[in-house]
Formats: sequence, structure tokens, C-alpha cells
Amino acid sequence: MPQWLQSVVDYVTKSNNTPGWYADPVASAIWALIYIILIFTGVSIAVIAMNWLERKILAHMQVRLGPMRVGPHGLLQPIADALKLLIKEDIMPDQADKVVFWLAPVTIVITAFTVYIVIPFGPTHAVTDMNIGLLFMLGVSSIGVLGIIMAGWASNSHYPLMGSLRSSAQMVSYEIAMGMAVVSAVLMTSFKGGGNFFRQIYGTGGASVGTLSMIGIVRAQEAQQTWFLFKFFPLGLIAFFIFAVAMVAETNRAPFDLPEAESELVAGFHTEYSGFRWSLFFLAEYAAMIAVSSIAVTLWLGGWMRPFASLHGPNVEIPNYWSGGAIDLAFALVPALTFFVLALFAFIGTVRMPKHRAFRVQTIGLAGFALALGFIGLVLLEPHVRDRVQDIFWFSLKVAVFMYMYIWYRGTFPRYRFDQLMHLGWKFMIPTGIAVLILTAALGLGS
Amino acid sequence: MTMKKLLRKVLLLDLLQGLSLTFRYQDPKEIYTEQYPLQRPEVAERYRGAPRLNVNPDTNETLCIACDLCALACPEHLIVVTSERNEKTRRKELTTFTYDLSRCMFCGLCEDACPTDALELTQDFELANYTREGAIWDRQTLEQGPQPTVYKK
Amino acid sequence: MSEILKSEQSASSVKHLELEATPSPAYLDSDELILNMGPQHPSTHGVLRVILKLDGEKVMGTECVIGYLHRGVEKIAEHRTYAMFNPYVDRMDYVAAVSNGLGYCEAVEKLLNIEAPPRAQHIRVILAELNRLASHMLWLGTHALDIGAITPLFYTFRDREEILKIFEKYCGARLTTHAFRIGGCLYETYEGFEDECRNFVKFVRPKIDEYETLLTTNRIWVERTKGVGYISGDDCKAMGVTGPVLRASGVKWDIRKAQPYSGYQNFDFDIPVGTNGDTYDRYLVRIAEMRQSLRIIEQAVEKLPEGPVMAKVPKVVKPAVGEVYHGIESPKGELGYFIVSDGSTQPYRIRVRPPSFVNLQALDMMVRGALVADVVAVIGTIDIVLGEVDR
Amino acid sequence: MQPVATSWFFYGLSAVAIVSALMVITRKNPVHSAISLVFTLLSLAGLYLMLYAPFVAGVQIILYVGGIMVLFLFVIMLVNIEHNLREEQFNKQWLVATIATVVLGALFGYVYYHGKGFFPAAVPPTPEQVNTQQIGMSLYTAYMFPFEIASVLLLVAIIGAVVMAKKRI
Repeated sequence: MPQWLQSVVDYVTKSNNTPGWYADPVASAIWALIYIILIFTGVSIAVIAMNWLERKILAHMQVRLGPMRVGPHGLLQPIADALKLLIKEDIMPDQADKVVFWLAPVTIVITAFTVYIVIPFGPTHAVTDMNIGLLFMLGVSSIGVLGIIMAGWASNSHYPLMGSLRSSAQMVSYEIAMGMAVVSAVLMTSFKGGGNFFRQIYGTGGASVGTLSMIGIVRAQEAQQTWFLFKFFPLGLIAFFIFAVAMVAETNRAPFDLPEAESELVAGFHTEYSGFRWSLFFLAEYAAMIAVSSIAVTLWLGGWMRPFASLHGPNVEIPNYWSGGAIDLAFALVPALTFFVLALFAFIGTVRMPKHRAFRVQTIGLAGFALALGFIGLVLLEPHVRDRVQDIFWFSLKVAVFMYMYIWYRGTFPRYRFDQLMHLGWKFMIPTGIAVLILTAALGLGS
Repeated sequence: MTMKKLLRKVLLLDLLQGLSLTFRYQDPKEIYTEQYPLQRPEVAERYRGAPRLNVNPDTNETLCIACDLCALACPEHLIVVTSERNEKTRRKELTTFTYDLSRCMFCGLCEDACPTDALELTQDFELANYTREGAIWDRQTLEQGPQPTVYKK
Repeated sequence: MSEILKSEQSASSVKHLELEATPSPAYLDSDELILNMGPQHPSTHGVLRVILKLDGEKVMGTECVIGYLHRGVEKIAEHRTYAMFNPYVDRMDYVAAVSNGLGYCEAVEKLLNIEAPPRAQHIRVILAELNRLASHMLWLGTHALDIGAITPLFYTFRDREEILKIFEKYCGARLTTHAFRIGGCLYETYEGFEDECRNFVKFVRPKIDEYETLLTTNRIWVERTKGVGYISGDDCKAMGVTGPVLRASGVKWDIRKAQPYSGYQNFDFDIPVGTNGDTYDRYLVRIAEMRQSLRIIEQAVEKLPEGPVMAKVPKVVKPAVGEVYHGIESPKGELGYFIVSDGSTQPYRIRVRPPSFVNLQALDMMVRGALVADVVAVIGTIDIVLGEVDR
Repeated sequence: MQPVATSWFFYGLSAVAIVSALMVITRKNPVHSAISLVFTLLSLAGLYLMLYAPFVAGVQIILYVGGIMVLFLFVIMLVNIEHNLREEQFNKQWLVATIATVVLGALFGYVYYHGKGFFPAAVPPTPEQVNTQQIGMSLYTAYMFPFEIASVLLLVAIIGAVVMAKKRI
């Protein structure tokens, strides 16, 4: 058996490996590749699911039904949409800058997906664990703005240009506040508990050190036995709040959707785009939403950890009040239960489907969907799967909460005006961010 | 008062109120949408929809006396009535009656003008048509009502 | 015309737009950007085209190009009898068709020197106030949509639907109602009309509170609307602006009180007046007006007298030679009809004074120096209907 | 830890860097130049990564590509491009430029040839883990003073920019 294959086998059988930390480079590459494919598929599915969920949830908030025709309860609507977009005529304005017009959506999509390289869906579920993971994420996601600017400029049209100008100004004002919030979270990784723990794992000496590694940040929260959201209450909360606002602005979603404000700029930076190219923007927007939510989850909500997780080290396991046999098992069963509940909802939907000839196919389809959900739930009951997939479940659940919030904001709030957004960013969020950073540092002096 | 305002602002109460309202509305009971072809809307009794030329149910003769009042009352002049004098009965008899639905604004003035209740705007509201000519209804269509093509899978 | 327009304020304070006007030095003197907003634009409420002269996002000047929806309604009137023209007025301000019809019918009645019987007048008031509610609801939904809140639109449309149902039951049409005839109402109320009106009032009161929950105190809404699109009461008078826009600027002028028609003097209601003359005040004034309309509906339903709904009107309406102006308070402002009769069955000339058209003139004053986003908000707050602007 | 396919990446990245750098100066359209510059900067970031300097690479991306280039494009977009396109390229200084390039190249060659001692064949790479911390340590201990001077300089630059941009304050 060649060495790399051995490492792959090791990886599957032992669950305590850190991504990207294999002795054999080929094994690392293969595993990275597999994870890239998994994540790409997963994110694409998540985007499709988000598309459907956004329509449904928004519709229900607005006393509407939402899509109902394509598939049971419109479940196949995103696929119908995707097909429509793919076969739609792809128009490029005559006076557009051809190269840049082509490059813009590609840039946005690439950056939106590159970010996922460092997102830890679990202690072992990541493409790689970069030393500068967080920095890398923020950097790459800031390139996405470049794509928006290119799109707006290349369209050679007034509304897109204004959209992209707004976008760049928005980015400049929010990236800083976001950075301040992030730095305060990074600072927290070096505090009590965390430092010793890192010495154990990474073998670094000297004073307690923080980390920029995404996995390291979650490990620090584990080591300190708290989510950073609750650390130095309410400092962590405020930092999280700043990030939560900034991330909405960063992804151009309501109430900060100025670059594409449809009532002012028609469609903003992608006014002139259609068909496949437009769908790339759409894909990238949702991928970016999931990505920044993942940052927020990693930094403040304990990443993949289940609530009240105990401390897992390479060689240590320190249980806390909320862990131990029965409670661990209860938490481990939650993923399967969630799927069963979803399956139940789908089943109720099946039963309540109109008893009409035209709906027979749809009823069968929904029943099939319910069965599939139930089957996934059953698979999740299997102990091996359960142990390996739990982390991903908790991570996805937390991200899903953020996704819901995005939709919720969109359904509730009016849109900020351009100057008010800048005002909020520069005069409120950045000073607050700096203050939180200083206070965090001061409080952390003792540890 | 100002303290209260400040607290409201800091605790984002104004935003949370709105959020809770939209959250509450997610209850499926609140959904207002009608699933149109399945749920037929109940149109009011006085609804002014597709025109109909009434016939006497017993004799199957038209009620229209070709008095042309509806054509005169119509603001859009879209009704054309032609008649012929029946030499036997010495009465005007209706020959053709065209009603151009594409120009109709369903004001109901023709209905009001009709002395014999022959012309009536019914509760039928599905008036879509594939051609412009299809929107011009002749006497037969007006008496029988539109016969929409039924498509089968 | 109305007293208010004869006020001491001359039109001199109104600055006419010159697109070549020099930009104020306080701003970046970059190249000007001429932006054609509309006629196809999601928030110009139809086919209004606004040419914006921008410096960055700041508006240096605007010019409205109208007429994309011109159908020559006033000209059509010259070739229709008085009764035949009645359905056309519904199609001017199509979201407040009842008010249009009311104004027209009353104007012709004034010309004929007849008056609708009291029962008809009460029915007219109920329907007109319901229509005011419907119009304001539609305004609120679309205005909020312009500012980016998409949800109120659906709530207001849901509640407006109840009004339209009453319309449909009463006169057989939902939008372009053709509810009234010269001399009164064609239709007697249907069975359960009073109860439905009462239930509607009960149903809609909490709903208005809901709209307010979403918007009135919401900091984003307040920031987006407070101080935006300011216009002073004097400027309003100079421009001939009427309706909620005028009242929000602190001028207490409502034709329902000042020159009562259709028995409005019999009802007890207040005229909400704003102080700041900005978009937020116009929003508050309209919300308050919705509540006042509910009050009027309640009273009118309680006091609904018995009797005929149609006055004695000759079969062929043939007024004597003369002219008449009659203005009513439509949801958008003073809606006036000026009718010249040459003694024939057809009017010699009808001139409509549409509130939207006149109010739209104030757009430039309101948005100069504001941002593009404010233009959208101000177009929404003026509450224009292009069918009425272009006629 | 042995990086994968080092030389491939190196040559690829350098090729991208050089080609896009050439594009920066040859493109007539300033936006195209700016976008080429983005590619140059990105490939440089890749090269930093290969030198076991992930922090520098990250900073390169977040600051230069994400921040400065966005502002660059922001400004360039507002420039009247048509005017620039009509301008003659390589104005009248091509001779001077060529001489300067040749001299610089000669200088590089000379230094490289005579100073081989400065370029040891193999420097032991710093372990990746402590790289970021090392930078922090150095910045806030040994190089504290230059660091602070640099930040004051930046502050001055910011204020200067504001003063220059605003005609009246």
C-alpha cells in the first residue's frame, strides 16, 4: 500500500486529524480535492435551497404562498429557474467593455467560492487549516467587491455605474468596522485557557498567543468553555453585533442592498446582465452570504461545537456539567431528529395536498421528498455517521439561523440611504468597534 | 421620556417590533393568496363581466328588439346592431349583433340602456383570447357565451 | 379656483429649472451626470420620466417629462354625452376611481342645478372615503416599497382587497367602479352593506396600527423620510399643491371642510396637519387621514337615511349654456372639473384639474440638493398616478 | 512540510506576474491596466505564500487587492476614459526610458554577479506556525519606533488628502 493511500485510510479511520496536516503531500492534495468537490456541491445545493427558502419564507411573511406550481410547494422552482437562466439569451450591451464584462461575474464567483477553503465545518472537515485563515477569508471576500465594480463599470450604463460606486464606498466603510470586530475576537483567542491549550496543541512557547486559524479560533472557544458571543459580556455581543451588521452590508443584502437597490437603481450593478452571467451573480451573492455567516459562526458562535460542548484535546477530554453519556447522546440525536421533523412536515404537506388529478405527480413527489428526508434522518442515527457528521450539522444549523435572519431583515426593513449607511459605518460602527477592541484588550490583560 | 427613547434606540426596540410582526405573520393561517384555478373567486352578483344576449328560454327567441339604444349609449361605440324589417309581422328583427370586447370598458351603460333586459353583463370574467378577432363577439357567441378551447394533456 | 390659490404668495418664490444651472460650489465639481429615470423604471409609479442632473449622487436639477400615458381624456369628453363620459373619469386616477366619479357627477349636477338625494349623498361619502382609504393604502405600500420595505405592500393590498370587495358588491366593478350617475347613485345598497362597512372599519383599525409598527418608529424609515423632500406651506400655495402634501406643510386646507360638498358638513372629523412639510410628515398625515376616513365611514353608515338614491334627472342631460367649476378633496388633493356647456348634450369643453399633475410640479423644489434615493422617496410621497397626470 | 509542485507554481505565478505587469503599462484603457495590476498583486501574494510568509500574502490581498485597488478603480471609473484613449502612448520619453531600463538592468546584473554572498542558496524557511506571531513580536518590540513613525506618516497623509480634496473646510 503506498504511503499516501495509507494516510487516506488513516484519515478515514481516525477522526482527530487536522486538515492539511498530513505527512504525505499527495494525501493532503487528494483530501483537499475531495473536500473541494464536497463543499462546491454542498454550497450549490445550499444556494438552491436558499433560493427556495427565501421565496417561501418571504412569501409567508408577506401573507403570500410563494411558488406553488413547479413541484410540490414549488420545491422544483429553483431548478426551473436555473434552467431558464441557462437557456436564456445572454445579452452583452453593444458598448460594454467586453473583457471586463465577461471577467466580472467570474471574479465574483471565484472569490465567493475560494473563501470556503478555510471554513471549518468540523474539526476535521475543512479543505485546509491555514495559519492565516481568517485574514485569507476577509481578503478574498473583499476581492468580490472588485467584481461588482468591474461589472458596474463594464456595463457602460448609468445605473450599474452608480451601483458599483456605491458598492465600493460601502465596502470601504464596512470592511474597517468588520476588521475591528474580528480583531477583538482574535484577541479573545489568546486569553485564559486558550493560551495553555495552544501550547499543548501547537507547541508554541512564550506568552499566551492568539491565532488566525479558523480551526484554532473554534478550539480556543472550546478551551475557554464559552462562545465568544458571551465572552466579557456584553463586549463579545457588541463585537458580534457590529460584525452582523457589517456582514449584511458586505453581502449587499437588505437593508444595505444599495448597490442593487431595485427601486432606485433598477438592478444596480447587474442591470445589464442576463441569463447565465446574471445567474453567476446570484450564485455568488448567496455563496458569499453563507461564507460570511460561517465567519460569524466560527468567530462568535462556537463554530462546529454543539451547545455546552466539552473540551476535546488531542489527548485530553475534559467533560463539563453539560456533557457526559446521556447528554452527549441526546445532543448527538438532534441531527437525526431534525430531519425526522422536516420529514414529518413534508408528510403533513403530502396529506394536505389537494386531492385533485392534476396534483397526483406533485403529491407523489412530496411524499418521495418526505421519504428522502426520513431516510437521511435514519442514516444519521447510525453511530459512526452520527459521530462524524454531528459537527457539520451544528455548523450548518448555526449558519442556517443567519440565513433566516437575512431573509427576515429583507422582509422587514426599509433600505438605508447611501449617506446614512456611510454615516452608520464611519460614525457609529468604527468607533464602537475600536472601543470594543480596546476594552477587550484591557479586560484581557489579566489573562 | 428621553431615557425611554434612548433605551428604545440602544435596545433596537423599534427594529425588533417590526421583526416580531413579520415573524408572527409567517403563520400559514394568515396566507391570503388564492390558488386561482382551483379556488374559484366568488364574483359579486352585480359584477360586470362578459356580455350576454339573452334569449327567451321558452321560445328560444332573442329578447333583443334591435332598438339600437345600447349602441347609442356605448361610449366606445363598440356595439353594432343590424336589423331587418320583417314584412309579415311588421317588426324590426335582429340580424347581427357584434360586440367588440377588446374595446369594452365594462361600464355597464349598454346594460342600463337596454329596455328589454336583452343585453346583460354577466359574472363570467374569463375573457382571454388568442387573437384580436376572437375578442369581437358575434350574436351567436353572445347568446351562447364564450366556448373556450379546452386543452388536454 | 380655491381661496388658497389666491393667497398673497406670488409664484416668484418658485425657481424654474434650468438644466444648465451652475452647481453649488460646496460639492465636488465633477462632470455632471444626466440620468434618465424612467419612463421604464420600477419606482416612478408608471411612465413618468424624470431627467436628473446629478453631481455624484446629488441631484442638481430635475425635469419631469410627462405625457407617456396621454389618452386625450379631455378631448374625448367633447364627443361624448355627459353620461357617456362618466366611465372615462374613472380611468384618470384609477386608484381613486370613486372620487373621480364623485367629482364629475357633482360638477354636472351643479351645472344642471340639481342635488343628489341625502341617501345617495351618504352612499357617496361612504364609498369616497373607502376609496380614500384604498388609495392611501396603495400609496403606503408602494411608497414603502420605493424606500425598500417590501412587506407593507402586501399587507396594504390585503386590506385594500376588502374595500374592493365592497365596491364589487355595490357596483359590480373593483377598480374602475363607475359607481355614481349624474343625479345620484344607480345602485341601491346591497343587503348587508352597512354591516360589511362596520366590520371593515373594525377590521382595518388594528391593521393601520400594524403598518405603523413596521414603519413609524423604525429608525431606518425615520431617517429615510425625516427632512427629506421639504416644501414650505407658502411654496405649496405658490405651486398650487393641495391635498396631504399641502397639509403636511402646515396649511389646514381641506375642501371637505372649507367648501363642503356631498354633505360632508354633517360629519365630525379632523383635518390632520403636519408641521415640518417633509416626507415623514406627509406619511403621518396620510396615516392620520386613514383613521379620520374610518371615523367618517362609521358616522355615515350610522346615519344612512332612507329614501331614493336618484334625483329627478332628465333622460337626456342637456344643461343650459354656462360653465361650472367644482372641486372635491380627492385622496391626492383638489380634484376639480371645469365644464363649459354650449347647451347641447355634449360638453363644449371639460378641463380637469388633477391633483397629481399639479403636485408633481413641486418635485423639483423638493428634491434639489437631495440624493437619488430621495428622488424615489419624494416621487412616492407626492403620490402621483400617471393616468391622472397625463390624462 | 514539503510544499506540492513548488517549481511549477513558482514559474506559473511569475509568468502571470510579469505578463500582467506588462499589461499594466501597455493597456491604453486605465481600467484594464488596473485590473492587470490586480492580477500582478495576486500572483505576488502567491509568491509570498511560497516563501512561507502567509501573513504578508494575506495582507497583500486584503490591503492591496481588496482595499487599494478598489479605491484605484473607484477613481479611474470616474475619469473620462475616452479622453485617455485618444492620448498618445509612450509619449516622447521612450528613449530615456529605454536607457534607464538598460542601466537598471545592468546594475542588477552587476550586483548579483559580485554579491553572490548575499544570496545564500538555501535559507532555512521559518516554520509556518509562528510566522504571524513573529511579525507581531517584531513590530511591537524591536521595530516599535519605525512602526509608530510609519503610522504617524500615514495619518499625515490622510489629513493631507482630505485637505487637498476639500477646497473649503
